[in-house]
Amino acid sequence: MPKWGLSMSEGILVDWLVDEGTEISVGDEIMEVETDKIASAVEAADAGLLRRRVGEAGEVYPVRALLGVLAPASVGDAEIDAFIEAYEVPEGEDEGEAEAQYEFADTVAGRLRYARRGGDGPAVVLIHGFGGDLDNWLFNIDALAQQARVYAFDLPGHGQSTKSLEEASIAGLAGALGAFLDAVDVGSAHLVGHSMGAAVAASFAGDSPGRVDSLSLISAAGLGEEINADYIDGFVSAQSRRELKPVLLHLFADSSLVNRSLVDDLLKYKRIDGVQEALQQLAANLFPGGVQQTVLAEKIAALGKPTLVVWGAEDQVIPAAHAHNLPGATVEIIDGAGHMVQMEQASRVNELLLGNILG
Amino acid sequence: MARKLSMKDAINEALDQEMSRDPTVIVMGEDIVGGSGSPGENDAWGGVLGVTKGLYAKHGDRLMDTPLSESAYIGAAIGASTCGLRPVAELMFLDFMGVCFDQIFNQAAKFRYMFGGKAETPVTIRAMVGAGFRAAAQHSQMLTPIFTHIPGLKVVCASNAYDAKGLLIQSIRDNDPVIFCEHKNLYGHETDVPEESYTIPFAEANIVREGGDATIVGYGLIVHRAQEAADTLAKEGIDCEIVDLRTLSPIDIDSVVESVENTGRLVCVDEANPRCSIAADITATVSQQAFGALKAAPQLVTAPHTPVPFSPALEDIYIPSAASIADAVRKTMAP
Amino acid sequence: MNDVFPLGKEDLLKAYRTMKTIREFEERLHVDFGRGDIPGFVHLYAGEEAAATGIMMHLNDKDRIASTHRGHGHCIAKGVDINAMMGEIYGKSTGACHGKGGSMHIADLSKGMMGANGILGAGSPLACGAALAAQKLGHGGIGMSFTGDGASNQGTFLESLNLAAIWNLPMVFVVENNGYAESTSVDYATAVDSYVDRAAGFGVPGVTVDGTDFFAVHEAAGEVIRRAREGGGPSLLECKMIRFFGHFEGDAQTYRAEGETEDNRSNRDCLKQFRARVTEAGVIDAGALDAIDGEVMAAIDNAVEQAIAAPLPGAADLTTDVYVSY
Amino acid sequence: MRARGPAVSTAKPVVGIIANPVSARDIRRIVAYAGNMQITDRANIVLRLLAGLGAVGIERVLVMPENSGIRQHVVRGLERSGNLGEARFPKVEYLDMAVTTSTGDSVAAARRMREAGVAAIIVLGGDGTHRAVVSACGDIPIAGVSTGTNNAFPRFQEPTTVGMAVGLAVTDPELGEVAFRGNKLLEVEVAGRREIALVDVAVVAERYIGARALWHTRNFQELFVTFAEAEVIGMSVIAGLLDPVDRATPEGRHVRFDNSDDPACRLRAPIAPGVVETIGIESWGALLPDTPCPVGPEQGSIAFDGERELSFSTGDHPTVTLRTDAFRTIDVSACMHYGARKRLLHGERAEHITPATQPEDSA
Repeated sequence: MPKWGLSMSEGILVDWLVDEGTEISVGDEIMEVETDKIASAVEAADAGLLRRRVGEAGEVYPVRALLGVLAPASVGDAEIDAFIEAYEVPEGEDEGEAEAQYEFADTVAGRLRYARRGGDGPAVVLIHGFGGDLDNWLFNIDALAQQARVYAFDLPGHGQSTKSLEEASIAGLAGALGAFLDAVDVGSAHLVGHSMGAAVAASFAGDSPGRVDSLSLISAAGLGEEINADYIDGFVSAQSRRELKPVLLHLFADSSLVNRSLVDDLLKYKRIDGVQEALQQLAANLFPGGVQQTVLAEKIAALGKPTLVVWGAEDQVIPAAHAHNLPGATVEIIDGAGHMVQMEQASRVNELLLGNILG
Repeated sequence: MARKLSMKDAINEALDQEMSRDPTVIVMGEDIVGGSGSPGENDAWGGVLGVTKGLYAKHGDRLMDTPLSESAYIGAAIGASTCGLRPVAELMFLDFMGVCFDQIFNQAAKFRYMFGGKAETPVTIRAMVGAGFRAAAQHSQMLTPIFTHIPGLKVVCASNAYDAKGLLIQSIRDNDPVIFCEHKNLYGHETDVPEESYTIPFAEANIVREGGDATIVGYGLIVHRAQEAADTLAKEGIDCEIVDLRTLSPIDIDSVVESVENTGRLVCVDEANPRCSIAADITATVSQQAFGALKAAPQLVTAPHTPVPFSPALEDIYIPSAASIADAVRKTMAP
Repeated sequence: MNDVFPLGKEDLLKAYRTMKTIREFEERLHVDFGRGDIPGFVHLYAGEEAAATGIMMHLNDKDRIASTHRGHGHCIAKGVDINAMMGEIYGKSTGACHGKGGSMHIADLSKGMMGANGILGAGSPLACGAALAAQKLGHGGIGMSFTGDGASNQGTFLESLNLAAIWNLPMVFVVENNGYAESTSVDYATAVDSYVDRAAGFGVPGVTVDGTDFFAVHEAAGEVIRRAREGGGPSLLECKMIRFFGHFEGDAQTYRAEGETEDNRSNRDCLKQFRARVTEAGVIDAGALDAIDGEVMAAIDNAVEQAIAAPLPGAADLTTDVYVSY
Repeated sequence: MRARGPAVSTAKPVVGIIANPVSARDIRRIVAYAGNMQITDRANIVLRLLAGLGAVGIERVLVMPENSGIRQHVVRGLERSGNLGEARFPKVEYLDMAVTTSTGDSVAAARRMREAGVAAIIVLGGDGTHRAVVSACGDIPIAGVSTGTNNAFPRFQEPTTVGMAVGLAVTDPELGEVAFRGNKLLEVEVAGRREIALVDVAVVAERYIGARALWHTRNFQELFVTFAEAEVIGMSVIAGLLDPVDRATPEGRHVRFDNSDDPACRLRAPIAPGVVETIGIESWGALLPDTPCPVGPEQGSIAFDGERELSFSTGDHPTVTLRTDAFRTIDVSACMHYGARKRLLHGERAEHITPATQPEDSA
């Protein structure tokens, strides 16, 4: 059972997508798994022959539980039975991890929550979008951490960071990004931004090019003027599950991903004192009347930094066409994904990100 | 930042944060400080079960121990609420309403209407409800239906710490009189609770479990019993949806109807006595609004029409059990 | 202020106008109710004007009073608009409460009138709440509750005396003792008919005054109110009153002694006494008082005409103003 | 024990009791922490008086009715005593009169008791109540039990003793001479109206009566007293502290006040319970009997025994006259000592006892 994100401790094996005896290659979707946060297909991390489906559909399994066995045809059934018999769910660092799941940094922009993963390798900072938080990266952070030192943080007004905004603008949030880098003592980093977070990354790069090693812009704001006003207004004004759920459907290509706990978590966030004000200020300043106020395409192009642009082909919030407004960037439009492409097509996105980061 | 908190501590935190945020919030009740005027420790109790413990140290005389004189101090809280304060009055056990009910249902509930919309009565009355505490007939009742019957009152009953904090803050900020019911057997129950202040709007039921076969509706302690029942039933292939009402007046009947339109089966669970209970009320309303969607007769699981008994042997069977809820669901599934 | 009276000429005229307005308001209701023009039932304050007026002369809009079922006099003395009152009593949408309260529930919080009350004794805890708010907010106001000799047997009244005493609330308990709890005599219904004694039992000082003597009430009330305002704590003011009419309109009053009402009207009429005092002392001439009489009568006539002409509430009003939000 | 008094008496003397329920209820409760003799205490005092009267053979007592609770409590007490088979109380009858709950009740009761031929009236109240009774009781002797606020006139004595003393005084024909004392009073005439005071008459500038009780010395003009003791409370103590005069001496005192900023003399006096005021004094002197003394100010109001009662204006010209031997009171102490000497309270066998020392016997 894979571990998606910091809070995942168990998951339901919804169903197998492959039969025993199938030859599997890396990236194949082999099973459907659902957590209290999200449901998604599990892609094979290794290639091989699926000899045994241990996990049963509909059952709940702890993270790292044995769900299936890959082995060459040469290995005998008895051996496999023995392996299954002997398998114990690794204790893992779960307890220790539970402590270390989130940290807080007191910065000039206020108290910011962040997660830090991985040891050596280049510094990577993940910046979520409007109304999001660092859990938007739950399918990415661990994968990137394999080869980099990854930071994901909540922007002011978001997640569990301070809810007060010094300045409700892209530049203001870019300032907070700088403050965060100072606080965690990161001189320069590879910036990965999603949606509004991409504009924040770009704006920061424009102001402090020296602190940015590369830019990865996902479903980015700041590359054109259009943005789905219905989504923004709907997200800001929604007061109940009934109002919020249809709005969130704009985020994914696969609407089944918008489950109850996703909606509930966002409602809980929106109901914290100060959040409503913060979102209203940002929406009013950044996208009044459904028009993006900060378009940075030229500015970014001028920087000449290694720049990756990733988009979900079915993005209903910011048109994928904006991907082409950035000359000189590597552009990847991914089918079967919407605005939250980094969640819907995680492994593909992770692959592209590592490509841009490691050069 | 979210962390595990018991319902008791969540309520304490809600009071603390609202008192810090709004100087007009005062808290009064019997022993809510504890030891006032006594030779020993002040803040000795912090409420009979320690819910308000420690607040006196932070907010001083904005917490007031009252004499055992419910009519006087509940009435005073109500009067003060029409004069610029936002009092939170603790009526230790809701059972004690008998000695101050006039102030609640003839005064607080009616001011706005009687005075042609000129009065606002932002008072919150906190009280413990529910059985299972071995507290016998006069300290264990679930009297919520008596209050939901009264126009002008709002009635809240949280099933967990997160809801308790958000609903209590909402109650204190609300400009109508609110009866905030705390199930004493849930005080120790822990959930993730944000450190920040937050509110949960009234009339929004919480779908604590989604399912397509049957809808179980309840509030307070019962919600946990329903979850046990749903787990059992899931193994039998029966997929239950559980609706936690959270607020009983106003009540989110739409969520219940929506759910029943989806499942076609309704089981209403209520720790109150059966006659004119919340369960009976919901059954009637759903039968009226979604009769066509019903695949089976709605089932009610309530306490019997008796006072709450003392003997643990009796009290344990007085409260609707997970088993009885599961049986009721099975009944609706029977062909 | 002059050396003859504790009040200046203007205040004396104001006091007379208030008492006269209450009297004529009630006398007019007595007639119109008898004619069947007014729905429900009304409890008239006629005969007791000196108490409400002598007390309320010392209050301002920050001071909150909780009244009784016999509240018209308190409303008028506290400054509630008589047109709005009359409209309310007639059940019209122009009423003080848009016709939803009626005679027994007239309120005007902007004037510090927390409401007449149909539940006897219920006002005492509410007024303690007003006093508590004044104490906590420090705005110098006071809370005042009115109870009759009957309602002063309610637990709420006694519990409130205790609460006001232990919290040293800026509170005044006014007991309007007119000798009858509805039809039952104080002598029968009250074990120890001294409300000063009751207050003393809680360590609350009390004073008994002749409630038909404006000057007696005014002086005693001024002192208890000053004390409450300045942190001197709660007091009780017992006014021995005369009720000209029955408990409610239509009450045959057979429980009264032979000629009691006639004697009250001719010998213990607070308005007559007031008029005699100020004119004999030569401070105010009868002409000025007669002029006020005329103006008051005109104002009452106007109030009734307005009330009769005013629209009734519509069906849509039935369900409004139950909650601030729901 | 059988008292001897009644044995020698052929007549069946009747005693009246006037218990004022509204004394000690004025504004001095509020401003001066004045005492608050509760209704139940007053009723118990009446019952103790009755016990004392009954013990010396009084069989019938007339009582003033009121509807402030004393009567209810007394009647309950008598009934309970009867149920317990006790025979300690005389027969109690309430006067048939209208109750107005004002001092008028005390006046009316005193008049009716005189008409009914009572031998004595026992008064419960303060100076004000005694004044009301004296204004109407004529030559009927009175005995006072203090339950008021300003009690310069009545002293507090155990009611049981007062009852016994009065009982003896009215049943033993020889006792009259030692028992009864003559008293001074002040007569005020203003515009043809006559009012009396037992202790003091105070003239103040303001002309409204208000809450009646005098509780501040603003606008004090003049004071007349029948007697002035230094240790009492009320107006008369002012004279008492300047130049005392006892109850027997046939003269009173007259004090003129000075409200200016620098009066001839300043005096600190306890004019009401808890109220000690500094008062400016212009002059003082003796007030001689039967000599009308004009009041100084042109207009103002007059307080009798501490209560503002009437106001006067230009042309009224009030005068104050001291009268001696104006009404009779019963000397409780003298009665009891007489009773002791005469062994009125001794049992049958007392005669045969020869005490170590014979009591002095003048009679």
